[in-house]
Amino acid sequence: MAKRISESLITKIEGHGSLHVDWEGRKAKLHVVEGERLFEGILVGRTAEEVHWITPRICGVCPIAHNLASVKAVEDALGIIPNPTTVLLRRLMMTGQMIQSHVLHLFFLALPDYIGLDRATELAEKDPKAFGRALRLKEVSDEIAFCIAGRNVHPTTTTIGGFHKIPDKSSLQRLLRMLEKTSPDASWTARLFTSLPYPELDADLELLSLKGDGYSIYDGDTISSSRNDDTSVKGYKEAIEEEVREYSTAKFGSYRKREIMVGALARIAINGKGLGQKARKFAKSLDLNNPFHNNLAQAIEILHFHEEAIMLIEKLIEEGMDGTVVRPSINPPLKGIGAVEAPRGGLYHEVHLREDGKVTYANIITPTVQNLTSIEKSSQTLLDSNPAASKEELKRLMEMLVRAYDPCLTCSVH
Amino acid sequence: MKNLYAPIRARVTRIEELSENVRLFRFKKDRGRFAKNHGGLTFIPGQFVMAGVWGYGESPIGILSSPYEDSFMEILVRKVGVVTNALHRLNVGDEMTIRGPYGNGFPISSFEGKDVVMVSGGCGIPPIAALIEYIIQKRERFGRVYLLYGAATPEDILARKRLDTWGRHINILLTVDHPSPEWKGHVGLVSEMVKDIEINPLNAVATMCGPGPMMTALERILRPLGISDRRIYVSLERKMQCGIGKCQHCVTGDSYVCIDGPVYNFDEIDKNWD
Amino acid sequence: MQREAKKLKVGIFDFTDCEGCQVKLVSLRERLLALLERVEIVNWRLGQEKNRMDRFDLVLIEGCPITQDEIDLLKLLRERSTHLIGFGTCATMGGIPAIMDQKERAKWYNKIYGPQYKPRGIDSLPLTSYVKVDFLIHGCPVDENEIVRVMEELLSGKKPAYRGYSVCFQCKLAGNPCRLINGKPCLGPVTQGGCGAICVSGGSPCYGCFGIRDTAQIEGLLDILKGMADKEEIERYFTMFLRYTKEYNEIVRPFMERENG
Amino acid sequence: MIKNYKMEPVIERNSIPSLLKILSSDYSIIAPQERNGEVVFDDLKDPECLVLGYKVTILPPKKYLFPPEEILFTYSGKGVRTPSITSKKLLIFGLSLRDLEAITQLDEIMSTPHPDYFYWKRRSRSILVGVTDESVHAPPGGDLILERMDDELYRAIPLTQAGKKIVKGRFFKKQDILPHKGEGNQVMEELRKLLLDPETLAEAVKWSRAEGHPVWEELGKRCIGCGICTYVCPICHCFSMENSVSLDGSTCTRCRKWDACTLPGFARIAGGYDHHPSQKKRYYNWYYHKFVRGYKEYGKSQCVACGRCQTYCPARIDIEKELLGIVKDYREACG
Ligand SMILES: Cc1cc2nc3c(=O)[nH]c(=O)nc-3n(C[C@H](O)[C@H](O)[C@H](O)COP(=O)(O)OP(=O)(O)OC[C@H]3O[C@@H](n4cnc5c(N)ncnc54)[C@H](O)[C@@H]3O)c2cc1C
Ligand code: SF4
Ligand code: SF4
Ligand code: SF4
Repeated sequence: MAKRISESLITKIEGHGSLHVDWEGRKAKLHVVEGERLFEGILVGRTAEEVHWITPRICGVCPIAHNLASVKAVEDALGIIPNPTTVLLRRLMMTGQMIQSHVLHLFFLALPDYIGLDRATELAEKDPKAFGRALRLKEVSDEIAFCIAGRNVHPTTTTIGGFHKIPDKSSLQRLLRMLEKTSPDASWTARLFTSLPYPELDADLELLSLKGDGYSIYDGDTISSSRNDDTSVKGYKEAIEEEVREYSTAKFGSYRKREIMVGALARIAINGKGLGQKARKFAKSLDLNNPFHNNLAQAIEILHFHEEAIMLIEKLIEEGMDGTVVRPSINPPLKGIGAVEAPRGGLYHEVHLREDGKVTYANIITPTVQNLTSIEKSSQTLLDSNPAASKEELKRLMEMLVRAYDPCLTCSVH
Repeated sequence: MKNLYAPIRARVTRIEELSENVRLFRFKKDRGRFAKNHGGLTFIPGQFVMAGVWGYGESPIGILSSPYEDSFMEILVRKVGVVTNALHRLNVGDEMTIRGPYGNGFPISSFEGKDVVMVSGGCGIPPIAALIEYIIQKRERFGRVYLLYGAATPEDILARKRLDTWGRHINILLTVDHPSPEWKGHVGLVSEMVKDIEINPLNAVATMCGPGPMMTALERILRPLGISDRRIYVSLERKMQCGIGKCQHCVTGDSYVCIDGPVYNFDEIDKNWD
Repeated sequence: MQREAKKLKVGIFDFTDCEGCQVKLVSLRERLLALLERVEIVNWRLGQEKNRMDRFDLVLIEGCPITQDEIDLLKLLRERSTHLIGFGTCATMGGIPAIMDQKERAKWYNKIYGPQYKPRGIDSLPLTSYVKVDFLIHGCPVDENEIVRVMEELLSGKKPAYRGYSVCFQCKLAGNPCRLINGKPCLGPVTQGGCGAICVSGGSPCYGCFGIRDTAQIEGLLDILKGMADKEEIERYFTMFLRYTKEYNEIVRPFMERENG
Repeated sequence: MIKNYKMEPVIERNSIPSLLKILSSDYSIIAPQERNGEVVFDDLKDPECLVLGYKVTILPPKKYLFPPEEILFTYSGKGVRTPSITSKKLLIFGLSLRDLEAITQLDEIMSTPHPDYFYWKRRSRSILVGVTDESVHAPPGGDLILERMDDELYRAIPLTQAGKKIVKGRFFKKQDILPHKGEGNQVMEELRKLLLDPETLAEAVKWSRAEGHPVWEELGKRCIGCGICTYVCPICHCFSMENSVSLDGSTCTRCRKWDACTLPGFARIAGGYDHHPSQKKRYYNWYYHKFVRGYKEYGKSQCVACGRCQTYCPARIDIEKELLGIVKDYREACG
């Protein structure tokens, strides 16, 4: 009979789930017990303008990603091509989103495992300087979100075709000064996470990420696999399948029927050439078959997006900003797909609209759904490759492994 | 110019628990005595202080102690909200805050030479108590003086000891709604005691304080005595934030309860639209 | 000044929701550390490994109790806590999940998960549908300054107070053009202030996530909204966050029915 | 015919930004500017952004003298501390004549019955410069008024020493000017006329209530009690106190915050009894204060017909129209 390794929910991950291991048969299963909110149903009947208001509430850790995926889907449906300022500002929002989410995961959820603490706030006493750096990074990423998106959680300024309100030059300059101050903290983070003792694991990963020009997280149009098996975003629904399992309220995703891992590690594997100068140096130490290295990949991304934010702001200031909101085109297709790389990987929103702008259909595939299958598989590999380890030790390792994927179960059950 | 919103520090020197929700606090100034600004009095009976606790705010509270006393003041506080709860958590020796005294108080000099009827119930005792202390000091200048005091039960009668002392100088008529087995006094409404009062209505003043709808009480208790509305004084209760006539919370029609009141004669109250 | 000598025992729990309010808690940063000097967090699944379930002086609950497990845990927490506080609009009013009512659920389970699926979720209702709640910190998400204000009040032994003013106060301070005057719906006038009018300042409408304020003049607002929006749109505004409020059921719905009839 | 020429100090429109730039070394300059399509008073970082000839700003300049929120004192174990107000002196530029008049009224209100420490700390460190298209007959207050003569030229009317000092600066020259006939700003002209007879206004408002005039029932229904009219009014000045103990328990603060008498809790006392239990009562109280008590206390209505409460009321209540109606009915009824 299956016996739970953790009596209770896995701590320090977003959302509710537990690992169930059948010790005799040596099989691992991930039970997701998050309640269903049925967002795809909630959206039907709402207006196009309400979609990107509602979907960020799928996840408070990556609301900007959901917000922009929705905006993009609706714009696609309405035949809108936003202006260059809008795109730069949205990319800037996304850098804030990435740093926000990664800082939360790395310092508050993951790090305690590696330095023998129960909770991140203990670090405040043990190493106030280090903790101060983490807080500063949190602050600067929150500030990017406040400044561009209107709020650090759940944006208020974005709209279909552009922004309700764009920041003025002086607030961008303020952001720039803040980012210049936190640059050393971002580098320090990459160094710190390079030095951590990650457990060895060869999980033979297939990595999947959106791909476009450079290190694209906002406008990649190809779903690209490390096994050289690419799909256009348009075909996301055929390529990424979702399977319902009786023990989980989250569906389990796969790519062309194979387990894949998405997220920071995958992005670096696929888009690594586009990393910023400083970040690139750290990428060499990544083991692309070890899911534990997703932590390090996130740390490298903090540094990368830090550099990118500075670049984007300089560009915005230099080129000047155009706040026009682009109107829908005549005879739009009324069906659209919006894909972005959320902190945890590819996020797909699809929306169908009626003539009057009401939603008739919505489909959302989140990164964690895609990762769940891989989490189970890697857990299995961990079990299989450590026959001698005690249950206690295995339990600890498996929880660390789950955390390394940075699963967002709230996202996965939307 | 002074920051009139900053209170002074005072120290609690005595606390008496009068009932479950009512406590008497005696406090003194952190330094020095209370100034005798009002012709030898530290305040005019009927005036109030803004009493408070740092960080919790302040509330208008009538002064109970004798206006001749300058080393301490006493207030009676019923626990109803933020500030009054905070006051109730204080212990002897703790610090509290004081501003004031504020308000007009009773027109005490016009009371001289007259009979005085004071009606009070429950928590309405503080301003009346100060008035009684004042009258007792100059007892010979007043005619007949009555205190009609009604409470729900004998336990609800506040300041019993004080009542005994006062009883040596003025007439006190007590009544309760719900007597205990030991209670030997009057049972029933305050209005039923009016028949025991002997005054000259043409040369008398009355003061009223306490719970219940003012008008009905007035109709039942004082109208039968025949005292003119202009010589019936009532202390009004209104929300207050500043206590010095700026914040606008306590206004009633044309007047500010914190400076023009809290004591009004009934004629004035009648004219006010709310 | 009064100060509790012993640290308050606090539990932070999350039911079904987006966890954005807990993210806001972390966004307090230095102020979170200051708070931790005064309280002991004995249970916080998102924040720590070691968690206890004995007794709580204070429990903050984020999210909507959608599953039976959550409803049971809620009842248990009520028994074990002195103060139980709803944290965020999902907990206080049902929030975004409450857009979908129980009837609709069956249909969507079928569409999204297929006919074989055995749902866990029962209904998305606010905490108050199941237990007595001592205070509601509204907001989707909650606001950092409001968290601090309520914590300050609790730590100093006050009963936390709701804001008596409307969103319009901070909306005017922010210098926003008024949506209603420009013919765009807004629930700001009937909504409790304290959020900084952050949505209107960003250009979005206010859907009232901070809860309906005390004695709000809802009919007056409905009269204004009638002039700029049809019934369906008004309905959509009020059901974004407020479907399970007393005011929605007792004032808005009857008003709309009257308008129809 | 003898023309009435007069040598007076003038300044050109084009020189105003430079004047402000120079003054900014001594003062923090506050001036009307555009934000999101509305004109608001704000720190003037770039003098070129100055907006003149605007109709009305959302918040009146009172926010600089009587801020929406301000700390009255803090207390730590060591003692009480009143915050010191010693920032750079303020120069509020571009005030309309009506806003100047409102500040003159606030000056009086904030002196009675005692001077308000915080208001006066700020007020005595500020200089008020009005700019107007109307012709100035009796200056309503302020230190200096610039009256527009034509598109290019403003006549300077210094009213105080501080105003005179500014006019001595190099951007002003003396010139013969024709007395100009101002256009008036056309905001609430009818209410303006009513305000000339505050006694009748007071009587009419009082009468309307006593006679159960239907206007109060109607306004009580329409008013949504959002409080906006009082926040945007340049004379409204109700406030409440907020007390807090800091998170770490070390400091207590009392803060005063704008309140609005049209909000429900305004006259509610502990235990829940409400002295203004309906929106009708609360709304009437607002008029009562402005037109009845205001007149009784200061001999004038607490309104300068700036038009804000009408412009920014989401329920579109128009104080001018309502008062005209009340006064008309009063005159008909009471001859
Ligand atoms: C002139 C006068 C004399 C009074 N004398 C006494 C007395 O001797 N003993 C006594 O127990 N009570 C007295 N009261 C009533 C007392 O002021 C209120 O019970 C008290 O303010 C409630 O404050 P709270 O903070 O506990 O309540 P909350 O409901 O938390 O009120 C918050 C604040 O609102 C204001 N407020 C609320 N209720 C009242 C009220 N009824 N009157 C004025 N302001 C209010 C106060 O500023 C108070 O601090 C008197 C009131 C007035 C006006
Ligand atoms: S936009 Fe909304 S919140 Fe702002 S003033 Fe208008 S009604 Fe109030
Ligand atoms: S503006 Fe409205 S919806 Fe936005 S945070 Fe405030 S109350 Fe909530
Ligand atoms: S018009 Fe309205 S806002 Fe302006 S002064 Fe008069 S009452 Fe105040």
